[in-house]
Amino acid sequence: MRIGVVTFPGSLDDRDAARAIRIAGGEAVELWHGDADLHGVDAVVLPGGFSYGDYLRCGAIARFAPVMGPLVDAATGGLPVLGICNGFQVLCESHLLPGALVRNDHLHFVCRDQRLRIESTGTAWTSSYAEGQEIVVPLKNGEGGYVADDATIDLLEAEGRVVARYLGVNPNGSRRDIAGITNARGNVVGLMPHPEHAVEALTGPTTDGLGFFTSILKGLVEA
Amino acid sequence: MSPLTPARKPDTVADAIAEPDTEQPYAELGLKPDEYVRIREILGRRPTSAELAMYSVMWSEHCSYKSSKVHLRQFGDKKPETDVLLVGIGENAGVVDIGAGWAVTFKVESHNHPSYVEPYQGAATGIGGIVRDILSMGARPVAVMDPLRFGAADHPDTRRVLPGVVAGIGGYGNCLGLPNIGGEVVFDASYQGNPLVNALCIGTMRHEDIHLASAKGVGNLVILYGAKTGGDGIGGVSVLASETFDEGGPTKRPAVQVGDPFMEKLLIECTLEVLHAGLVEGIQDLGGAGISCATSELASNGEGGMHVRLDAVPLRDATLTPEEILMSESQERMCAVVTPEKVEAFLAICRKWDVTADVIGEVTDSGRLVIEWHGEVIVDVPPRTVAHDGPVYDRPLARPEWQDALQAATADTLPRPTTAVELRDTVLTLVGSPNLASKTWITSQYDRYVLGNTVLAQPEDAGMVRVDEESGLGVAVSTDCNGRFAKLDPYNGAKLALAESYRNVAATGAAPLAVTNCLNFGSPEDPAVMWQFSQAVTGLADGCLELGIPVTGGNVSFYNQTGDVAILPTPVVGVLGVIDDVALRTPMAFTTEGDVVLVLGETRDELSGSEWAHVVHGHLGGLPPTVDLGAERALAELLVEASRASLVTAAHDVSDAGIAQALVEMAMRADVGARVDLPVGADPFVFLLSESTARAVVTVAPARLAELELRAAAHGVPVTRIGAVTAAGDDLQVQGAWGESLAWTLAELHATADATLPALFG
Amino acid sequence: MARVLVDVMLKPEILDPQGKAVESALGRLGLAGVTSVRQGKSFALEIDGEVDDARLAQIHELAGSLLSNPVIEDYVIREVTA
Amino acid sequence: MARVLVDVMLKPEILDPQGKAVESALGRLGLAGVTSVRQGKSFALEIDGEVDDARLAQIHELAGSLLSNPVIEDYVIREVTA
Ligand SMILES: Nc1ncnc2c1ncn2[C@@H]1O[C@H](COP(=O)(O)OP(=O)(O)O)[C@@H](O)[C@H]1O
Ligand SMILES: [Mg+2]
Repeated sequence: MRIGVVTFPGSLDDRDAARAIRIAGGEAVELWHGDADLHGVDAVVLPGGFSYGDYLRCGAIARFAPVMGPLVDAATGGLPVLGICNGFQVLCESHLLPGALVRNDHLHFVCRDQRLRIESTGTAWTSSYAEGQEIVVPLKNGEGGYVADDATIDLLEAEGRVVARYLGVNPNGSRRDIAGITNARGNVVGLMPHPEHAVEALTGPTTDGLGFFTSILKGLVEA
Repeated sequence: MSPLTPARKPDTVADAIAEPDTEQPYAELGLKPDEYVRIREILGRRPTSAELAMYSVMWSEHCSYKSSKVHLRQFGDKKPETDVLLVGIGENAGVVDIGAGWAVTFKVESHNHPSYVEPYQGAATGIGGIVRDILSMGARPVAVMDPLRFGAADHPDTRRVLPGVVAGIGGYGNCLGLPNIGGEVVFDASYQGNPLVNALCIGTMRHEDIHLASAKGVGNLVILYGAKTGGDGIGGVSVLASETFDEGGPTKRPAVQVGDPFMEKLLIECTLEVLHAGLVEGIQDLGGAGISCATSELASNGEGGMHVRLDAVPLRDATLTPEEILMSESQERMCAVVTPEKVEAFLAICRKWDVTADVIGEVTDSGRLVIEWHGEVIVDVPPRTVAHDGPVYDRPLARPEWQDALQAATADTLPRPTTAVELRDTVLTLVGSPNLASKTWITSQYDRYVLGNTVLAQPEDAGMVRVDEESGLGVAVSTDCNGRFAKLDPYNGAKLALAESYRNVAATGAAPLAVTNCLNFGSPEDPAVMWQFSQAVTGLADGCLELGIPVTGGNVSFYNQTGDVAILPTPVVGVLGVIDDVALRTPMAFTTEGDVVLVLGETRDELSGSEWAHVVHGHLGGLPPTVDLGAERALAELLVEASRASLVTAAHDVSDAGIAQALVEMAMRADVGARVDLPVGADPFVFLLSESTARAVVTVAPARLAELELRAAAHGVPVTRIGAVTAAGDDLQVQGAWGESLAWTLAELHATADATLPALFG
Repeated sequence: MARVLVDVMLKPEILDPQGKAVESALGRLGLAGVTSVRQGKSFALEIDGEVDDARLAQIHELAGSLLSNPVIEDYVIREVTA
Repeated sequence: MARVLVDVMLKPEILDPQGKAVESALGRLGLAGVTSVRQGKSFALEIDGEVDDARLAQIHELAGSLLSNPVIEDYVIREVTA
């Protein structure tokens, strides 16, 4: 199974996403922002980082990168896409996911081991978790507050499209403790915390994050 | 703007010959009259204003080390027998062999004065500068650390400086994608008008990837790449770091340098790609003194000559004069020497990364650094005289007359707790005091996970990163300095800083290998400060010789004082250790109920200069704890051996606030309690709060206790069994304090330790 | 040589933590009666040649997509000077 | 009920990484001839009662200290409306 990892100028967790894919048993394929070609990958991860320095707005400039053209089309057509942190911001800026991510309510960058509840196992990236499963993965962001109008959020809740919720502290002021969401089809997932940093006992707080990558691989095999 | 004539027509070498008597603003540029005279002697004429600009920044204290050179020599003279040093002092950073073909480079630098003027940008560009130093050795930067010192925690100006500095370090380092794996946060009134912002970076590379800053090969081209040159920070670091602040704050306010971490990230990836493609003969970062430094250092380290067309330098501000271009400290710039046939490939890679790059000159063997400005020669100098043959001062030193009185006023007479209740409250007071309280409010603003190789990070004794993902080979680094000890006795204070850093690295299971340092002191023009400096350098050099680990590089920061009041002498020492398999690292947390808790090392009645004397009595006097580097070495060998054999389940070094604070931190780390029985005959207060050196607290499974005691005996390390780890959530109990027992709940320890910084800065 | 000023503001219904922080700081520093503070961004563009209707339309397009995120922000082109 | 608008801009000689990023993005997106972009902040203050000279002096004081960082930024009070 070939899973692409896009590198934008300023992407930082791209190597880590690739490592997580390999540990989960997949083949990681480097995709370059300036290359408008997905090279036939079976799924794509938009990694964390500060694309274009996150100047202006996080993800605002990356959204216009050449690779995003084919990516948006493919995602609309059902290609599984996981946006982590900066990747989540890119997905929102590209309107593949509703809402937006704004400055943390406390105005500080925050890096912490975050408890989450998996709210939906119906997506391409969460199928190997149990409904309601609690996990701990790193969270690190300065603009991670999820916002959208009430109608949008109610719809997300109603359709079970809230993928993960913060437990304990809400680290950034996200509305309704939302840590991740998915599109109607469940192939595109945006997540503020970093599962790719919880795949090895030695370097992560847990290995709870591995499930996102085993989910997609399992799904692709079955598909 | 700079006091330099912004004349349309530049001051050429021809002018300098034709008009020998032109008045020159050398004093405004920080040059002393005799230094100006020497420049005239070197050139046999007056310098052009461009030459004057170059000499003034390169001969500044920061760039020339004119006051420290004569002392720093000891690091070379007393270098221990070692085969780990691949590149020594004198390059941008030293390089150490960690085996299996891997090399590590690490270095700490100061950005103290810029961070006082503009905390966010000052600290941010401090990170940027040290990262480029590491990059210029050919290494991939893999982690940063930030030893910080501020004035009184509750002083209003600390509220201005600290949050800005922390946000700047995080803002730059996080955006760069470098994990922050440790540092220091120390509060002391002496830093009020002069906070210390030191930044350390670690880089890794294969042996064959090591590069040096030299312009080899006549006819090779000099390429300047990265950010465009602007008017920011003209003479910034060099001038700012080379003068004292008066009560009113900085006297000179050069345009502050603003960092662009995104550009630096591109610079890193672009630089590593051109290096690995074999396109580079020599490379140099642009830091203090900008183009003046890069061109003169590259030239004098290579064929000896260089011809530069300054008008080829891409500018952000077209109105800059040539003098300003030479002095500008615009960030995120690098300089590379490339053979003509490889230039196109080099530029192509820069285009891929969207990095501006221009050929600005070529290497010659003329022995001269010649700089043209639109066809006219404005600089023609022997590059060595700019880069290396600056003035050298053997400044007068004098042991301060107050030193004896200070050492006589020991802490022995201070009232000590005499009941279990008093002792319990004293420990709690210390746990919540700013220097010991949890630093999470600060460190949670730093990304410690990025790159996915962080094995240990704050609050562990040392940061540890995996270097080789296959073999698990890794390195650990710690930085330490107790400025109060250094004030009481600068010679032993420096040794104590080394000992603590060395012990912290060993506690994680890494074998100490090499040393870097950042020597933060007051004005070298004050004989008392110069005495402190020479004592500290001698102590550190002697200590490194005794421990058998070489100094690989470092940095000196003088003029850290307000008016004529100097900061505590602060020789920050960084020790790097290597561990064959990071899976064997030793963390600090209590984890397993039933594990035996042991103290390694000997506890004496040593409380002068201690955290207790400082926090409870506001007292500083006496002599610091005795240094016993032999004992430190034995302890370190035992700790490393224990980790190799997976013998201990936890280890934590004992320093500030002694065994009490060590136990508290080990319990709070994973919220697991312990029951401790004070050794019979031991004074409860001394046992818990003395700061005797060469000690650590470890835990071991009962089944392996005998083995540990055997190995300890073999190394001659005293072992004291003091208790056992209890269950998750249990209290920390201490029994046998004057017949009574005391306990702290984890909840109250957290409430006390975690509340302090948020209350002050949140 | 034209100059275009674009202001970007958070939509009124979107929470503005920075504005809130400034608001309370102003209060602490003794500025009485501040009932609300909103923080926005401004962009000053220097453009060669003149900004005709086509150019202006293009700038509107970009102000509404790149310079601002319509989900949370509104923009106005405050000023166009030749 | 008065409204005060304060604009904060980086000093001209100070590097503006954000503006630089926007500048190149605008270029990539086909807006020709952009020679420079500077990004600034704006603050919209709602204040009870009227802004007399004393009040205005106070606001100037705060604009020059809290709202802007005089070491790297300049401010202007663009508008005061009752
Ligand atoms: N305290 C010190 N101990 C050992 N080496 C030092 C010390 N201070 C400076 N050096 C060495 O002197 C050389 C020049 O220092 P520095 O000017 O800080 O380097 P750079 O110009 O790359 O920042 C470097 O090799 C540095 O390691
Ligand atoms: Mg250097």
